Amino acid sequence: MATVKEFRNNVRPNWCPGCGDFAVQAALQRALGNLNLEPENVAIVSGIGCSGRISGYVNAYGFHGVHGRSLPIAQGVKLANRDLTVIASGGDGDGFGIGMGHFMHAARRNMDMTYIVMDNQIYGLTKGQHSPTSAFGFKAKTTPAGNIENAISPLQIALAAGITYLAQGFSHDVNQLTELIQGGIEHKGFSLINVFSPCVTYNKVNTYEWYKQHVVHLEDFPDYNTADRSAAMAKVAETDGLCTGLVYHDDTRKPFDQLIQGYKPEPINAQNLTLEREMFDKVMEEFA
Amino acid sequence: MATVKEFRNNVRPNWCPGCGDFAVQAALQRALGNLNLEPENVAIVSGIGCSGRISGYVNAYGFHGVHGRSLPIAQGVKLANRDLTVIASGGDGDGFGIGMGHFMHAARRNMDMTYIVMDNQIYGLTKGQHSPTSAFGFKAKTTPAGNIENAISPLQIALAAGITYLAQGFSHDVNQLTELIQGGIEHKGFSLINVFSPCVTYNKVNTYEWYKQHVVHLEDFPDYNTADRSAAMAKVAETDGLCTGLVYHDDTRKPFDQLIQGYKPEPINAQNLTLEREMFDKVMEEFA
Amino acid sequence: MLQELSWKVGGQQGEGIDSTGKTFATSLNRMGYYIYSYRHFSSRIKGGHTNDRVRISTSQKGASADFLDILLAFDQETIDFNGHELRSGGIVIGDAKFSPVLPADIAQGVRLFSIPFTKLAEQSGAAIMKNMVALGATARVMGLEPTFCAPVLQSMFGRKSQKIVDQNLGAVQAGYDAMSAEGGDFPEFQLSPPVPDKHLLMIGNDAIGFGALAAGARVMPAYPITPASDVMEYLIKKLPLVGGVVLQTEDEIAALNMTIGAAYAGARALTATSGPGLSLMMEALGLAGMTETPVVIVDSQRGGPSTGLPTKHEQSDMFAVLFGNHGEIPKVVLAPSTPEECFYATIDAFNYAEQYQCPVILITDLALSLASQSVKPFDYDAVTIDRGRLATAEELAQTEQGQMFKRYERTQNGISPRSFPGQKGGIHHVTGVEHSEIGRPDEIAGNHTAMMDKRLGKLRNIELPNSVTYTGEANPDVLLVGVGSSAGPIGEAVARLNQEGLRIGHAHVKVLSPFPVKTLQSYLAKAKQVIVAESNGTGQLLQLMRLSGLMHAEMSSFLKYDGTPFLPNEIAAQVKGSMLAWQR
Amino acid sequence: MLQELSWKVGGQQGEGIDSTGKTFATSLNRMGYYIYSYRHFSSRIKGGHTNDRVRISTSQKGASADFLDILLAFDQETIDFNGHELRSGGIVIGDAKFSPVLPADIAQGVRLFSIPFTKLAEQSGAAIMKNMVALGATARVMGLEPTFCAPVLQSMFGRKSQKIVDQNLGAVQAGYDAMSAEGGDFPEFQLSPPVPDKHLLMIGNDAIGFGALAAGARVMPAYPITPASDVMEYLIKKLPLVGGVVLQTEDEIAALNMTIGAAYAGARALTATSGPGLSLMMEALGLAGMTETPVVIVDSQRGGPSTGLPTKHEQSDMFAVLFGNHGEIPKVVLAPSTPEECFYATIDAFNYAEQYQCPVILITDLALSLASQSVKPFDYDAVTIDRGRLATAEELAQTEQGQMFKRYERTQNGISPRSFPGQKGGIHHVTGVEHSEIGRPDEIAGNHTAMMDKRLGKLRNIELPNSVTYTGEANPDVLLVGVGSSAGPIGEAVARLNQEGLRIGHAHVKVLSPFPVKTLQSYLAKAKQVIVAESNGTGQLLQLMRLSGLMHAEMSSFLKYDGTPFLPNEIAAQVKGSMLAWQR
Ligand SMILES: Cc1ncc(C[n+]2csc(CCOP(=O)(O)OP(=O)(O)O)c2C)c(N)n1
Ligand SMILES: Cc1ncc(C[n+]2csc(CCOP(=O)(O)OP(=O)(O)O)c2C)c(N)n1
Ligand code: SF4
Ligand code: SF4
Ligand SMILES: [Mg+2]
Ligand SMILES: [Mg+2]
Repeated sequence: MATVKEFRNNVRPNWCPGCGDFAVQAALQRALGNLNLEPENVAIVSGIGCSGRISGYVNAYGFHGVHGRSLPIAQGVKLANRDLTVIASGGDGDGFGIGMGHFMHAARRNMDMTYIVMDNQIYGLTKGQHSPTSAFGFKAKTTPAGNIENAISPLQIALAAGITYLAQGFSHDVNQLTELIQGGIEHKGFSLINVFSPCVTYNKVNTYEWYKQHVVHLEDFPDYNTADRSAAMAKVAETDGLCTGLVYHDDTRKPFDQLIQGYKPEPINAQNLTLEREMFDKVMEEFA
Repeated sequence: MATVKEFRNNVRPNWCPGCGDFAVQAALQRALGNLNLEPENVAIVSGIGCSGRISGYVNAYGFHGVHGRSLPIAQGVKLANRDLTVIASGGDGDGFGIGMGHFMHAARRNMDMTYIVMDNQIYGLTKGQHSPTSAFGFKAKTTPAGNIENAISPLQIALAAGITYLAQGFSHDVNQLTELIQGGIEHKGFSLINVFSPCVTYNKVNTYEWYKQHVVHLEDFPDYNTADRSAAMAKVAETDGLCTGLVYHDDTRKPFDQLIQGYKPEPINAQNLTLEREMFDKVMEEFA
Repeated sequence: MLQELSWKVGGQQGEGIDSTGKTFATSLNRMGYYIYSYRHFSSRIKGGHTNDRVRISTSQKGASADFLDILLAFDQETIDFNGHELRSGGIVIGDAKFSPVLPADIAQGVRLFSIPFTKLAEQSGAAIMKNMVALGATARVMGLEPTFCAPVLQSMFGRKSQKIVDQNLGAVQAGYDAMSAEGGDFPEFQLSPPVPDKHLLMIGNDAIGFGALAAGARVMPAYPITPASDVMEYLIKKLPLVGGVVLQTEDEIAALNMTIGAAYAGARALTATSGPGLSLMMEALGLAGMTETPVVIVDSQRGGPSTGLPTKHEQSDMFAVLFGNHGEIPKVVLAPSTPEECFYATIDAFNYAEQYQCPVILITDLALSLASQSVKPFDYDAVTIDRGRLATAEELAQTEQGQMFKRYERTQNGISPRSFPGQKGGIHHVTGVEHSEIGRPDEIAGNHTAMMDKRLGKLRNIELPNSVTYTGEANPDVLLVGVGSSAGPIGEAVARLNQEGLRIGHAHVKVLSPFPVKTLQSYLAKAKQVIVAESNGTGQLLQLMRLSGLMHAEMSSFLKYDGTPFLPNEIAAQVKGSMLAWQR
Repeated sequence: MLQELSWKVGGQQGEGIDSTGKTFATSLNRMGYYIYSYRHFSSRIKGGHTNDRVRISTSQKGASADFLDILLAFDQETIDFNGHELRSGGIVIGDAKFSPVLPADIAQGVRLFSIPFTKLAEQSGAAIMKNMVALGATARVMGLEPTFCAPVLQSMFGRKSQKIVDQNLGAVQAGYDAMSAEGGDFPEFQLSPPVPDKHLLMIGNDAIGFGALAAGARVMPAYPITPASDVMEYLIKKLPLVGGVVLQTEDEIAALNMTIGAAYAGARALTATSGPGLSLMMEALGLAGMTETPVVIVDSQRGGPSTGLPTKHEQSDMFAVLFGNHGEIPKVVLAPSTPEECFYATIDAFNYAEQYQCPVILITDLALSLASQSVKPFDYDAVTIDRGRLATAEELAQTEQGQMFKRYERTQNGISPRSFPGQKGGIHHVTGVEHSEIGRPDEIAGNHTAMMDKRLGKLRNIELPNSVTYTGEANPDVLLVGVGSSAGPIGEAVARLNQEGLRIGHAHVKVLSPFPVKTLQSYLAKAKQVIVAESNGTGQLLQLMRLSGLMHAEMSSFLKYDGTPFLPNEIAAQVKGSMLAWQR
């Protein structure tokens, strides 16, 4: 059985020292190890950004796609081989900026996969422009006078899109993050783990310290019911999106991949591709 | 002063007889007339779909763009000339399918414009495929065994995106619809009016009758507070999105166009474009 | 007796014009006639003129006829719009309901018959059966039995209720009788009996769908768009039968990226689109090229630019397909010209995609995608599946613990072994960034050059089989060059001209990339004059020839871009005209 | 005394290499020297080798030098990576901290100096000032005053605090002194005094931003991407000063569509992107063409395909720019080759966009966009704003009540009057669907042909002024053809070769569409041999020439696609080699 070690490779991440993404990588590797998955049965699809490099840093099948499109690629992978554990990941710009449409649709489509967003409220790789999660008033390269757009709340939009597993982590707490990712992978359906993953180079506002001061832990609310969608909505609004832990979980819905008409338990990529002569003739006859 | 008449032109819409979009057109024309706007000061930008044809049926500046992009175009128009009344419109596929990302970002950006979606829960112009608002189980050309994706709730995602004016109408009730559109235009910021606009040709489930039976009127809840976002969220969830009327209204936030750094009251397109020699020299000197 | 006859039915969209044409064409196809049927329609659902033009022939034809023999009209607009297409001596049969009249610009000797389609239909049970009445009238004119369409009606409505079948047949009979009552026979409209030969009737898009099924395609993410949607709509009925899936995505960007994901993970996957969707796919197309992922993209061309003329014919996306993505990738672009070729080219497409590990685009045009044509039954034994260079179990087993698989190994021919997620020993990285043999980003100058050469080299100096077909004179005075659906009208014009004693050749390009330079060169070298006929405004095929170094002192474009396909006599006239001009 | 000197500083990304190079280059530019400075960097934020190569010269140069004279190294990697570029007799100055050594492959006579950059910096106040120490050492070698960079440091830090300025100057002095302590002078590194001439130092992207400001641009929706982001980042500082706005959109699709909306509504609007964004803009590009909306798009090319080499030089998007959108539209594509040309071409771009009412793409490459170069001050009086054919007040007043304005009137030259929302009498419809003169959808066959001719005709048979620049021999044995930033290295090679007595010409293409066929033809006709030099793997410029009918019996490609721009001696060597090959 594989352990966390098997998910490590020999590549030294090219993230800046202190970047929050290191912790995300570690948590993902731990989660995969804890679940006793084999590296060859895991596919990690990522977008473009500092965060997007993660697919190259875990020993597993990795696909570093184009900016904002990790989810469509990941869904294609899952369609072709539903035996795989499919992880999609990338940054806040990648996922909630250019990739926003795909995210909303992936959430409602509910394929069985896990999406990890490294949310640093900035565009890191392109050197510090504001992102869709940058707060109103935030100063970045592209908002020298302060951001005049309102930030997207990843948790709110995920709930509104009908997500079935929603969690939020923080790079400072790898243990919690590992658990949340693990839960997402175990969940049969689409899961989002949004991670506060500070960009130490370009975001001088939303630092580790800042998050530590602002974040509340959902575990601190013993009455909080993660199966109650309205409660989740309310809690997210109440905490201004700054809560970590499992936000919502609906395990009553079947994932897309099991609802497909003509669903066969064997994955598509394992099928014999030859069309039987009998069927060929039958289909052809329909045109006569 | 212009009245509804000035907003009519001599084009016979090519919608199918009975299509819900006729009522939307009528309501829009009435709203524009009621507001005493001049046709030349109104720009209607639309997407592609049966619904998208609306920009050609109202006597005003009309821009029929490409599929799913009415909002970016409309925002460009507003940026260039903030004196215009800008209306964007299109179908559910146009706005919440291919255009989803733009919608979410336009809502949070909060430019002063009005977006009208003719939601028939189907792709009309391409002859009856399911749309993002088609219900789970709905049978369409592309879902012969029933839709296995969960429908998008336009109201929920709009609220989650931070919209400042949200309403829902129904083609059967032109008076209410007129009022809602009028309210949207008067609102200083981004407004969405989602309209149940039945496709009589391809959607045999969500018919006028069906909506009549399922829709509840928010006016019937005298305690309903349209300024309370959580209440709106709850009401939308409670009515399964099938409520009409004004859902939410926040008039405390300034629209994007007024927050722009260096904002001048005169619209951009009216400015003298010549760069003064003095400024030219100063800017050039920065490179010395 | 005629060897062919040309018939058209017209009316308002939503009135059942399509199904009238389809019933008519299918019935005659089953009798053994060859059909070519082309629909005129517009971008609205109900209302607006539509028509279906059906050519019935005793031999295979790939184009509409130059003239009409019979026009069935459900409204006056149909006569006004289409009357000028009637040959002298042709006939119009109109619904008495609208009191049809012949317009001034009609050919000599055209006769008008006013038959109460609607009234007779009502008497037969329902007004919507007016189409059947009209078919009955047609049968009478052509000397067909009034039951000629019975088998088709039986299969259409039989499962619903026998009563409907009978009512429809009654309506056909009523039309037949009414036409009889007009008196006289119509010997000039009698068709020779068909050669008893079985053929299928299908549109190019059906053939592509069927081809994909036969090729083992299993995943099709796509977004609806005219005129490509049929491929998706066909496969959504078929793929579930073999455990596959069609997914309607949120847009075309998702469609191609999802196709890439599925192909990467080992499925044969395709998507289909038209101009606007193609434009949106450019970034993902580059990704497929860079990551060497074998995807198949069907691009069915319609009128452009932008939304353009969504329901009209054009061939103006060839350059976009060939050159639209930023940066340089190898790609195969197949351009079949008949439904039959669509079927086999689709199978080739999947094989080439996996053999060359690159995107394959199957480009069609609206006429090819949507015209109904009689085709020979397909050959089951000709269907082969070649998945290309897959990593063997032994190779995978050789990968050492902690090492990555060389998915992008630089081999002699540039083609590297593929492994799929799920395979032990096959782990590698994939990225749109320039990368090393194991797929890791690698920006070193030498690596980029080497990898560019590896990828581009896969298709360099290669000519795929059957890249050009040639007919007509071997050393022609005029060589016609075409692509796509124009094979029909050009072929017919060339045959006719050669029969007239002119020396004309016809080279039809079936592969746009890798472009068959050598073969075309050999044909060009033998021709005195070259005319490149295409349906666009800038002469893309001719430009492509020039770009590839193909020159000819007397080479010109014959362009048509009014939204309709070439007719054989338009081609013939152009050839004659330019021969004159040239001889002068 | 030298007429030029080539210097490089290298280290890890994030260590301040950029600012070292910038301080150095700006200081020398202010002294009157001409600078060409090119950065090597990679797609990561901190770590990874980076360097800045600065050429200082007494006359204007548009390329990096063939060899290095001085290499400043902050780590051993810098020496290992770049050492081979040093000419014999060159010197390396390394930080003593890492105990620098010379590698084996170094040129003869290269000397190494180990100076304690970090230690001296710490003594001066902070380790980050090691760059200043290094600059001081450089000054000593080149015979510059240790205060040579004082004015620049003053403007950089002066507003923050005088103490920082003084500390930095102290560090420079310390480096200077340490180098002095090594003993001896360096007469072979002394530069001739500069011609006292004022020039600006800027990158191409700055010039584009400034050009847009001067041209009256007011709206810029854009999405960040290397190497185009600077244009947006520049204008975000400037446009608010004139009442304009830069908006960072959610993606490139929104960016161009928003640009279209703003241009339609009367603003001068632009966006800027690079390959991946360009691919995403194809659909909107077609819309701009179809709706005749004057937008300006800056495309700064980087290494492709796909994400490719985001920080490396390439010229592989020309075909995508020219042919990437589906369907056929007119477009102007300007290809400046220096920052100066970037400035004026940007102004032209806005004028052409409104004169021809079509999208204008300003295409640059990474070297042009990002290399810092000394340029002549721009001429205020050369800036003109021509908004093209706008509807006059009288014309608008003539529109009758209830009538629409003929925005797409079919005129002789295809250019129609524009009206803007807000103008009474100007109401019309705009659509990407084929349309009538008032902009209503119109599918009639004849209309499409006429409207295609109207649009495409606007640029047919037109050659824009200064589409090609020519230097060198008028009847050359070898004609070099290039595009974009290669004007520098090609020009230099040609000048050198002509001085050697060879007969070489240089035609540089400045407009890719409408392509200057006639002018190029005239140059081709006079040349014995033609070499088209470009930075891509397939020879797009050469293909474009062939496609346009430009043929030459001895025409070949010289391609470089390793991510770095041409050096003058590479061009010269290629020319000599092919002259030999040809003469054989
Ligand atoms: C189509 C396209 N547009 C733009 C870019 C440039 N780009 C690369 S990463 C990035 C944004 C990165 O931000 P985010 O997704 O938040 O990731 P981070 O670097 O912060 O982890 C952008 C705009 C691109 N690669 N592709
Ligand atoms: C990029 C692109 N993809 C696909 C299409 C084809 N298309 C036209 S309208 C439409 C969907 C229409 O549905 P909706 O937006 O709900 O409008 P409706 O017709 O129902 O009013 C599609 C897919 C297109 N025009 N452009
Ligand atoms: S720039 Fe920011 S996000 Fe990118 S690696 Fe550095 S710290 Fe991380
Ligand atoms: S198809 Fe449906 S949406 Fe389109 S016009 Fe007809 S009724 Fe309206
Ligand atoms: Mg980020
Ligand atoms: Mg719809």
